[in-house]
Amino acid sequence: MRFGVVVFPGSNCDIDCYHVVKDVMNKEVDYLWHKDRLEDFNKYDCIILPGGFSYGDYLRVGAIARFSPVMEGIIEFAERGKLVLGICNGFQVLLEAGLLPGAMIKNDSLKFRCFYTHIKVENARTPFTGQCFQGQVLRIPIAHGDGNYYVPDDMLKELEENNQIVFRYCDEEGRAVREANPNGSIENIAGICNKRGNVLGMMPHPERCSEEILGSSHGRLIFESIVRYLEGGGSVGR
Amino acid sequence: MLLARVCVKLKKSVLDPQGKAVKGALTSLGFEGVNDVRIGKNIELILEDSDITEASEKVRMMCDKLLANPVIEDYTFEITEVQKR
Amino acid sequence: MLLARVCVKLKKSVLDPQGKAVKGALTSLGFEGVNDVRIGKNIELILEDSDITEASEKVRMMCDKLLANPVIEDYTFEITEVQKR
Amino acid sequence: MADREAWKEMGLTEQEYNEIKKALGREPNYVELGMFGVMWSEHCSYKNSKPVLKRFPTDGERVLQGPGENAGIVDIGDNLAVVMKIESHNHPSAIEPYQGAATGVGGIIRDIFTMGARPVALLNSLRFGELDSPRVKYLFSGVVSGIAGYGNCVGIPTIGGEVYFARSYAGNPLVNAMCVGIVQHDRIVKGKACGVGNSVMLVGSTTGRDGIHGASFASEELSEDSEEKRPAVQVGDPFMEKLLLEACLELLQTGAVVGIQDLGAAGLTSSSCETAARAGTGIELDVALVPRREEGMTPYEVMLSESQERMLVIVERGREKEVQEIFKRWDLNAVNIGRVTDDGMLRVLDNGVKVAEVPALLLAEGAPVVKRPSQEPAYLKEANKLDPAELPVPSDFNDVLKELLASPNICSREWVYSQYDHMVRTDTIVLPGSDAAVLRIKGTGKAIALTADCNGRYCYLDPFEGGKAAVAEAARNLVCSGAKPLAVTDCLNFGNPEKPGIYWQFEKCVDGMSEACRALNTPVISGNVSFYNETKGSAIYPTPVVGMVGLIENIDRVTTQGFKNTGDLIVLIGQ
Ligand SMILES: Nc1ncnc2c1ncn2[C@@H]1O[C@H](COP(=O)(O)OP(=O)(O)O)[C@@H](O)[C@H]1O
Repeated sequence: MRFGVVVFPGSNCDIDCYHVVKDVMNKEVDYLWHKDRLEDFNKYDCIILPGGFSYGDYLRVGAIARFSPVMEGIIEFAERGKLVLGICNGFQVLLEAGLLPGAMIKNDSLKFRCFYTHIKVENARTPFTGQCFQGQVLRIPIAHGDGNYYVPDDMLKELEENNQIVFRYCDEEGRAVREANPNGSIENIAGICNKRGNVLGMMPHPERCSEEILGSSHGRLIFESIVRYLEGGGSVGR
Repeated sequence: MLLARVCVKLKKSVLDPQGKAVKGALTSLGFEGVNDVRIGKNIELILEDSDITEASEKVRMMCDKLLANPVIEDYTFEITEVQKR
Repeated sequence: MLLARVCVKLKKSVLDPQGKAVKGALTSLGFEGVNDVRIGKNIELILEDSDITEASEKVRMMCDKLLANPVIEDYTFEITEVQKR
Repeated sequence: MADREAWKEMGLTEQEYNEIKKALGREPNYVELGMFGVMWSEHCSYKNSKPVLKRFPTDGERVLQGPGENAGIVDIGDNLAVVMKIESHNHPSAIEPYQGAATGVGGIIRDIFTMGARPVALLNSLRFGELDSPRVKYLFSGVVSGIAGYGNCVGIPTIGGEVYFARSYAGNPLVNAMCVGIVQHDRIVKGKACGVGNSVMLVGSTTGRDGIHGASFASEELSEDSEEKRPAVQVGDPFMEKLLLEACLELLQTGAVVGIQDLGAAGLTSSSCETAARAGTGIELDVALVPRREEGMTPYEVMLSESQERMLVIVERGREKEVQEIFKRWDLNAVNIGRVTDDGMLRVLDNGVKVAEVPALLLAEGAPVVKRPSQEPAYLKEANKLDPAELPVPSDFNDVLKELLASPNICSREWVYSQYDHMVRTDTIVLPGSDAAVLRIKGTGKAIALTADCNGRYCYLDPFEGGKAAVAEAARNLVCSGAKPLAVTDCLNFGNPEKPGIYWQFEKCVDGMSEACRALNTPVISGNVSFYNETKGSAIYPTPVVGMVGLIENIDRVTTQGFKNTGDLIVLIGQ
């Protein structure tokens, strides 16, 4: 089992994702340089697009990174049903690349916000959430200035119908109330997957809470889900 | 040389948190009768081209590919001739 | 109703990291002859006013006070009449 | 040839001008005068403060690098060391809070990776007027978002700091930024231009007209016409900084680098003369080779530009290509602009034509030290008349407590630190909100604790005791987190040193801090002085900010604020 962590110019959670995969999950992992074209697909089972400020987040978050040479391969990789996880800026890149529907705009507070939030697992049957139970509340931090997720109404309906909303911001009890929404996201959405379920984008940072010493290890459930899924031969449980 | 001025705006259906904040700030500064504020981007490109029609095609492609995100944004642009600078 | 379109730009001598990044991106996307890119803001205000001269005065004050940062930015604006919307 | 009295325009005194003439044996030309103007300003030369700073204890068994380099270094065992430095960006932030604060953060980060260290944490210490004025609110929110905008983008967690509000800072806010890095002992690099014939390369951003004379600007009081005189505002590009940081750390692995220094205040002038002076060599460079952002720049402008995100790298002759290759991979400029010489001169050419030639040592360290008169200020007696015993006893202590908790100087700082990414790099094991932030050091069982503290009001009422208290408070914050305090970096913010009362405050604060540092065995390993923090003749509270690092040998012994279990004993320690 081998992971890849993409390094865009301006990525800064690349080392954190690498650390969790290697030192916490004890799995093989490589950095994937943005200028390289990804040719040897078969080597990887899951590719992570990490957080950070790719290309300074200039123009629009994720907009420039989406054209990196490495992305062509990643799009193909995703089309083949392999696992792609975008965290924070990685999620934004997936949106710009069209691998996930919708777009990100500025937080409604207009401020960068960094703190622990609660999110509720809305779909525990994806490769990324198999180790969670439906409705489970995870304590997991966010750190972003542009996490206000938007989709037009018709696309939102489609997301709901296809069970593509994977996480919603919620309070400690799991209620997706307005006060628990840290950025103004439509319907409190914190993470979504594609129709097929092999591409996940999420704003909160599981790699920042995968070790007890950091204050929460709920993020580890995401990585454990991936590992179990891959160990099980990579069939989506739905 | 040509100067292309691209205006990128959030679509009407998309809430504009920045515009809302600016509207609030203007009102609290005492400006009355501000009905709506929308904030967009203004991108100026200096192009080495000389043919406006060709350049228009090029700028349209730039917008579609990179400068605007069609899910949330609309764009308009105009192209004028400028002195070399 | 009046529509004021305010263009806020970085002063010429001020570094524009965004513009620089976009220029690089356009070039690596294969667009040739892009000499310079500068990114500014485009602010649209819907005003309840009807007198353009008065409104100009007001918009100028808004720019000076809030919309532009005189230390690093310049602005221009134009005002047109619009249908109530 | 210089215009008559051009030296005045450059902020030099007549005496300084005469010294320059004597040392050179001729009239300096305009470019040379400009270089002396910035290098001999207080900001670069410390001419007003040097003798007093000597009073700090700077040695200790763990000190690997004391003051004098870009940052100080203290050993934490396991072949690892902590590199740290704090610096002010007060004046630029008063003019343009967002960019002023952002470029302050950028500058201090470069000071850390210049030493070969990986920056792992940022802190800041902020002072503003009271929050009832719109201008102060604008400054406060602009500074906080500037710090956030830069640090978050570079990917270094901002894990601590302090904010206070008091009238005296209304026209002159304080923005002190601190950066901490980790380095292996054998990977430490210095800002020295060693080895005659080695290449001098300029890497990173292009050069524009920004911030020309910024250093001299920082050495003056803010006045009504500051807005007019102010240099073109420097805009930070944190994305560029992130690339520069990674490229430089990668470059330093190759061993091709002899010395490296960032271009801060006084840009190319300071970096070239300082690296040469430290090594006892000279540098010859050609400004025509410097990549520019604007057309028609003169040699004077290129030498004095304070464009951000640039570094000067001294490279072993013959290995320039390696440097270029690494920088190309990161899409950055790296150009050869000159070489190290043996004649001790900083020689500036413009397309091969000599436009300036002065001894590097004279420029870097020759500023005549000024001994300022010092006298206890008159306000002290008046201010200390108050006898707390005579204050009326409040009728309702609950009300008083509520009022205290609601005060902007005591209430939660979450509004500030929630805008900073304080978790990136996944080492922050005690988040902001506690006494000190704690960072684990992956691969060891250790952690470091960090804090920045100062109480300007105490220093105003009694500079000696206030200076002591700042050090003691920092140490207490570390100890409460389970750490043993190791070393101090300090940022001394004061008013106009030409006033005897201010100079007295300065001396007393330093004496108090020194005494506390000796008692606690926490030597001062780096620091910064910011004078002329005055508006319309009225000075800020003396504010000597103390940044301190402590070591936690066993990561399981980290302690946090807050009661843990019902039934636990509560003990009050101390007098
Ligand atoms: N400017 C700032 N930047 C980052 N963190 C800050 C800042 N100001 C305060 N903090 C954090 O907020 C918490 C409370 O600060 P403060 O009231 O100064 O604490 P204390 O009185 O215990 O020193 C600390 O964790 C501190 O690091």
